[in-house]
Amino acid sequence: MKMPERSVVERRIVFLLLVLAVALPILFPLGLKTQSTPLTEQVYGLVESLPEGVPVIISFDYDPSTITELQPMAEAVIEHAWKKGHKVIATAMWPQGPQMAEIAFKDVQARMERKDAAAKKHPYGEDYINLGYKPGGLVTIQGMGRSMKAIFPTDITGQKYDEIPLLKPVRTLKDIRYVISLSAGDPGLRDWIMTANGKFNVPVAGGTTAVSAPGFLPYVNDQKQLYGLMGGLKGAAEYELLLGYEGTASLGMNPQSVAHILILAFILFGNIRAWKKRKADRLALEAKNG
Amino acid sequence: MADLMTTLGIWLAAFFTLSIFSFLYKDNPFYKFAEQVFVGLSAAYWLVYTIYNILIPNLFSKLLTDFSGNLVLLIPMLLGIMMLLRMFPKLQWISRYPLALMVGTSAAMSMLLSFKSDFLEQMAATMINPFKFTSAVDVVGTIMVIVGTLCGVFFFYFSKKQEGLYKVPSKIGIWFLMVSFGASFGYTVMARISLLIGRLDFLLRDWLHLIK
Amino acid sequence: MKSSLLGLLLLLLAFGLTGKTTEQQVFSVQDNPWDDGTSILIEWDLEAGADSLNLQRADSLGAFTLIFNEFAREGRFIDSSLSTGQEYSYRLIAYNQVRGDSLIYIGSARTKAQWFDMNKLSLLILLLLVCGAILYYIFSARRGKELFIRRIGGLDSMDEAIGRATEKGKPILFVPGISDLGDIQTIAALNILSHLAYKSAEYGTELLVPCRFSMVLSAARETVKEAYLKAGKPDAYREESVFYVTDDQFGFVAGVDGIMLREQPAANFFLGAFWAESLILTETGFGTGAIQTAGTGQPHQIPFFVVSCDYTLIGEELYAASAYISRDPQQLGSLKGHDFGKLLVILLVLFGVIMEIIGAGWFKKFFEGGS
Amino acid sequence: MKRNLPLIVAFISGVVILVGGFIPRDPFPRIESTLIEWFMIISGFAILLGQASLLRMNVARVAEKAPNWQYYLAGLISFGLMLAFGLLWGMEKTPGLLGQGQGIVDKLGTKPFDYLFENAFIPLSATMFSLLAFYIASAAYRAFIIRTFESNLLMITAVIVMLGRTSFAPVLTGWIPDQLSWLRLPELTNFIMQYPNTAAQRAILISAALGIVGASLRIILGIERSYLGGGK
Repeated sequence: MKMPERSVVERRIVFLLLVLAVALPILFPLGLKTQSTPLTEQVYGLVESLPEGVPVIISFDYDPSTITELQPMAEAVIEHAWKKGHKVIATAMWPQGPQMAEIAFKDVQARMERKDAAAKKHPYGEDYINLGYKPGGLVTIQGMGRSMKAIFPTDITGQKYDEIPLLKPVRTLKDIRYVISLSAGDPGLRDWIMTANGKFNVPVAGGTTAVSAPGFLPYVNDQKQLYGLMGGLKGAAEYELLLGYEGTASLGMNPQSVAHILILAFILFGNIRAWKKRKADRLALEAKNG
Repeated sequence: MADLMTTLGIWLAAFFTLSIFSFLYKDNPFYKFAEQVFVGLSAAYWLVYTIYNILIPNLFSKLLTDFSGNLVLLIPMLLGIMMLLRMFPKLQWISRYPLALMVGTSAAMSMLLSFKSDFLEQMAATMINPFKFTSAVDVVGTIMVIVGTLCGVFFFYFSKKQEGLYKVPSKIGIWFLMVSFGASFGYTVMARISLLIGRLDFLLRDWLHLIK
Repeated sequence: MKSSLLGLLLLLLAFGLTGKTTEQQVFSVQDNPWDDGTSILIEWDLEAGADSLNLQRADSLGAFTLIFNEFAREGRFIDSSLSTGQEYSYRLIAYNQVRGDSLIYIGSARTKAQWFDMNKLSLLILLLLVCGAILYYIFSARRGKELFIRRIGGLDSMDEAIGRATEKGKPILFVPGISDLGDIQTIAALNILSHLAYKSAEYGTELLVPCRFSMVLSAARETVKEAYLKAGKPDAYREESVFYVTDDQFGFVAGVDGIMLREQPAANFFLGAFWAESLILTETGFGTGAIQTAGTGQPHQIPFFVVSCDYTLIGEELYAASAYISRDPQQLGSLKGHDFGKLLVILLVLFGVIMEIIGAGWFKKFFEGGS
Repeated sequence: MKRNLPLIVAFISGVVILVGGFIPRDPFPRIESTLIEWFMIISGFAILLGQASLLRMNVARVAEKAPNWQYYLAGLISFGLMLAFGLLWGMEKTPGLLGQGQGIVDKLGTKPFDYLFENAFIPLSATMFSLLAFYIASAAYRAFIIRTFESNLLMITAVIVMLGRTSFAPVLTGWIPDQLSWLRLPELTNFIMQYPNTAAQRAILISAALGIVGASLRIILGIERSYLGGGK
């Protein structure tokens, strides 16, 4: 019974070190700067390339468990789209999405006003609309390609689709100029790639948690199945960098970097220990076998 | 009043955060309580959103405002109710009809869509002339994409014994897979750490006000 | 298999040779091809110096209204959501600031619905081939034809692990994933369990199978019982060795961790669907010094299994091992059908790369489909 | 009959969608739209079903005074509260049965549903998943051991990527001359992600797509019927 107890103590020390590695850089930022990568630049480029007034979809396909990674992306993309004068339509494949969208819209407006008291107001219904949550993933997106109104008879306030001026030029998904899905899993970005891009040729870009990011890279290809990808907190920090402000993601990169080093150190120690143990075992075996 | 409630809200959030973290020490009543509260809130959340974002706009309000024009919607409503009968073991067989409709529809759609974007388009995306690039890095990289994809697919080919010459592409395939799993590993570590950053940031900033 | 692929390539070659070339026009208005008849395709290639444009459509009274004004010297616009079978007129006004004048182009077209989407020809051909192959193999297997698939390396190392457990006189632990019975990964895991149970009955090694769902529990009990019967040791089967822990994800993990620490199994098998809990399980197992074998179709969990287990079945290998053991015609036939698809990919990509190198771009285009 | 009729339903709906995938003209788009609308509504009911089953199980646990029933009771109470708040006053911009509840919003700062969402749901959900950071740290120390050439390859890549995605990376390898710039950590990470990683992930995608085609085909043709439940 001695073995597990020692390991429990070891475990708690590891936990404590991790808390310190994350908490200290939050309290005392190192002022580290991040560097942008081509994948994030492509997303930025897509938003940047379109003129004022075009309707676009930002889809909130995540829940609060991944807000640290995806909420800063949502805020950055909304700010960029608003600055370009795009009409933002929020949709959600996850039920928690509409709520995350509302929080993001509110925070972006507040931040823009904090920076510049005379910043433009972005009224609901004129500059953005929230169409709420629909289940069904790719089936539902395919429905949007036939008729947006059939899928979203009303927005979240209960206003009829036809009565919303912003949605006048949008009859089907094909009238949307780009879709950016912020996606924590299934349903999410993959469904948008397959349906919005694969079936209806609408440009799709995305932001995902770092966990799923490597799996989306095959879609970034000559056919532009995917226009760039923001992966995890780093991706969000890069987008903030491109927009020229330091948000929660950029600040988060400080503890992130320190914690990575700590994990690498853990792996190193673990391997040294295992190597020593193996050596000792071999010696003991040799001694035994004489 | 509203300010007081905001402060109270932050303390509530901090309480739940710490209750969950307490599991790291060991399983305890705080964790069990927080866990079940989460289950309850989550279930209610799903219900409220299903009612307000799906059933009302897409079904009930259409039926209420224009019943005769939306008569056809009675069919999915009936199918939906049949679905609910799954709760009663004796009537479970009735739910097979709506289930079959859903499964048939989504199977056909995902078959067409994933075959196009994950098979056909991926195939086309691998048909690249590596020598059209000017930089050596791109040429080497593109060759790696072609070789890696083909060998990776061959690794999952089960109709041939992997002996002799056939062992080579399979080995290369597994190396590529391992590199990719390494990347995935690194990214996952990153994601998990990020989640912790968010929570500690909340505790240190919003709750304890240690940072401005 | 090979000759049919060769035939396909020839067919594609024939397509490429008949591919039509379109001549350049300054402004063209035509029915958007291969659609449901609700859109018109407008293309233009303006002279150098043009710097803004204005595309307009005539309404029923003949009055033109703006529909598009994003400048591109060479561009296209698809006007969608129109009525089928109607004539529509368009006007493109291109301004040239330097010269201070503007040119007006006019064109019209009638919308038309088509019976087949030619852009999807490659999709249809390949889909029919793959589906045909799958069905062919499933029905061959059902008729009792012997289908060859190779033995997965993991199976040998599993047998070895059981041997080690027997030597040490310690039990083996098998976790059939944390998904319910509806998941094919769970089914595959149970097939492999039947093999392991057979071996453990033979060697007389104790087997522990914790389950997360009651459906999985009853299926697992059935599997193990049958395997013991097949090994000729029905009396050695104990129902308590296959048991329910809890539905709760992390609660289940905590339960299994406890078992590992108490019973100290010499070999652990984690096969089936696993999520974030994968590394908690393998970490504890590693701590107890067990030989660990894992396998899952969950791509995000494979890296953790690879670094903390002695052997890992990667993705489809799990299903292949299951098909190899069970010889179930459905599984076997599907797997062979998928193999046909893989061979197809390998050959087409090789050919495609060569075609790209010699500059025959139509081959790749054919698979991309138009848009 | 009870078993075969649903299989026919699945077959017909599947075949209509498949054929409609290639024939762009009427009536296929219309049938497809109708099926999709129905699909969404039935999904709504399916969600109700899922939550109701969960609830029923927890009610039974409390009624039977099963071990830990107090916690399940707490869960049920929070369920009841959240549900009542949502139904009565709605959430965010959505009105409930009693409208927008302006009086309560003035007192609380937000709607009661949103208050619970922000101060209970978000911290619970986010913290639950942040526990994984600790598990990964402890596994890194105790179980991520290099054994074979393959796991070596995996670990080396992981180390490069983990370093390459930190903000230290540009500083660490900034000294590498420009001709060899691809050896710098951020560039090397990008290279790994863009080429070898893409290749392997593409191989996985292709194999998985074949798997989906096989499974869907078997479902539509009624060869695979386990989804209907109740064994073979």
